[in-house]
Amino acid sequence: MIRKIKNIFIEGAISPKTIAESIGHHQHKTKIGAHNIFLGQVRADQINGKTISAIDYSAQKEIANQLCHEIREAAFSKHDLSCMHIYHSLGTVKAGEICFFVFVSSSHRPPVFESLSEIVNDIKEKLPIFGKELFEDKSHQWKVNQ
Amino acid sequence: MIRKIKNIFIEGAISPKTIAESIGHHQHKTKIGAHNIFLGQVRADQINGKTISAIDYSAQKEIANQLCHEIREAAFSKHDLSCMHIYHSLGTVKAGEICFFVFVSSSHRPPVFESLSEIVNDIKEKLPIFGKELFEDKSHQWKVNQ
Amino acid sequence: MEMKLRYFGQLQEATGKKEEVLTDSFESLGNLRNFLLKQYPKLNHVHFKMAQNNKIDIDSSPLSGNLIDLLPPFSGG
Amino acid sequence: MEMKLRYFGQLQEATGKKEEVLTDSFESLGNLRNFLLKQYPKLNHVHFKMAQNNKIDIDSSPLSGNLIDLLPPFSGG
Repeated sequence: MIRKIKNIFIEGAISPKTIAESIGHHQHKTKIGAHNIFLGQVRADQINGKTISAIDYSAQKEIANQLCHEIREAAFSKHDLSCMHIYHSLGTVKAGEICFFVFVSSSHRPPVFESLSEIVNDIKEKLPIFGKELFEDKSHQWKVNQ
Repeated sequence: MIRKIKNIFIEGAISPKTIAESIGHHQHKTKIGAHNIFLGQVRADQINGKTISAIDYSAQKEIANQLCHEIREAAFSKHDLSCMHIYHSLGTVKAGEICFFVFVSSSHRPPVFESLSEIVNDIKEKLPIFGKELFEDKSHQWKVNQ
Repeated sequence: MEMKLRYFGQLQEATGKKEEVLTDSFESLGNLRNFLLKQYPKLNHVHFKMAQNNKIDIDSSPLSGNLIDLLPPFSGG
Repeated sequence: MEMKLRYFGQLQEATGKKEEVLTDSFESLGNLRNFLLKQYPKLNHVHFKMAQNNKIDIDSSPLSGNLIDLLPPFSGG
């Protein structure tokens, strides 16, 4: 099966409503028995007495979508997955809001548990996405992934 | 910290709206950076030409809630988790609907990935919950976990 | 001593009962199990655990509870 | 040959530019990197990858693209 390259980017935060709709769309897929969802949420970290109020995300979208496509295809080859949905925010996402959503489904548990952390870690490591951490006093620093 | 024994049981299916509300309640917990959610969905398995249309769940609730409490406390001791929410359906859940919801959150990724599958597997193995698989022709069989 | 027995899941079909009250006394949970297996031969076809007073317990334990639950294989999730 | 350079994330601050068009020619991506490090000394403080024509590429590759992206450390998620 050849799958199209999808656009993973959503402007602004990913709302709980969007996530609920995505879950609801699987009700007619009655071969699915297990879903596993990862959500990244913006933390209000304190750094030298200043608090992060939001992250402003940008990306090289063409490359990010292409690499995400490759990560997706590799996961489908390796694991017995029914479907996979990946979204990442662009622009401003406030502390407490969700910026990253990875959703895998399968008939049974093992494939969703085995695949999800791999996919999440690969995306964070390989996709050219850049987070600018905004402090409450309007200063900023550039996010560093550990 | 001594936590109260919670009631994990919900009558009927767990709706995407309930899941969205649960996610939304974490927006003010701005030390959280990572959520991981497992959802169990009822499959319309075909057995000898008959299709499962629903599962009717029952449980020894006192024991199940007590054992779930122990699983929860063990996970909090072992992993650096901010919060944990566990729900399981009782009564009839139709194929395609969600019957099991486990939600863990932490500042960072590793604790949520490490803990979620353990918690899910423990619950399925240890809690006295019983699934009666209902076929479309009104006959039934008793669910067996693998 | 009176004790209430509750049958869960498929054990309700094997016994034809949801619950019953027994007045016999048994030394251990295992003795009660053997009594029930004779009473309800269909129970021989299903593995089941026993609990007393809301705690799953082993067959060698003295029977001291007045609430006994028979629990067939677990299949939550 | 004309090529468009785009600067992402903190590299926009290091160069003071979002993008620019160069007409110089360079044999390899590495040669272009060295040119830019001299042009914008602040780039020395940030590790960055380069991409040509929407593919991340290594410094030893011949420079053949007309769209060059400079990508600072990734921090998605």
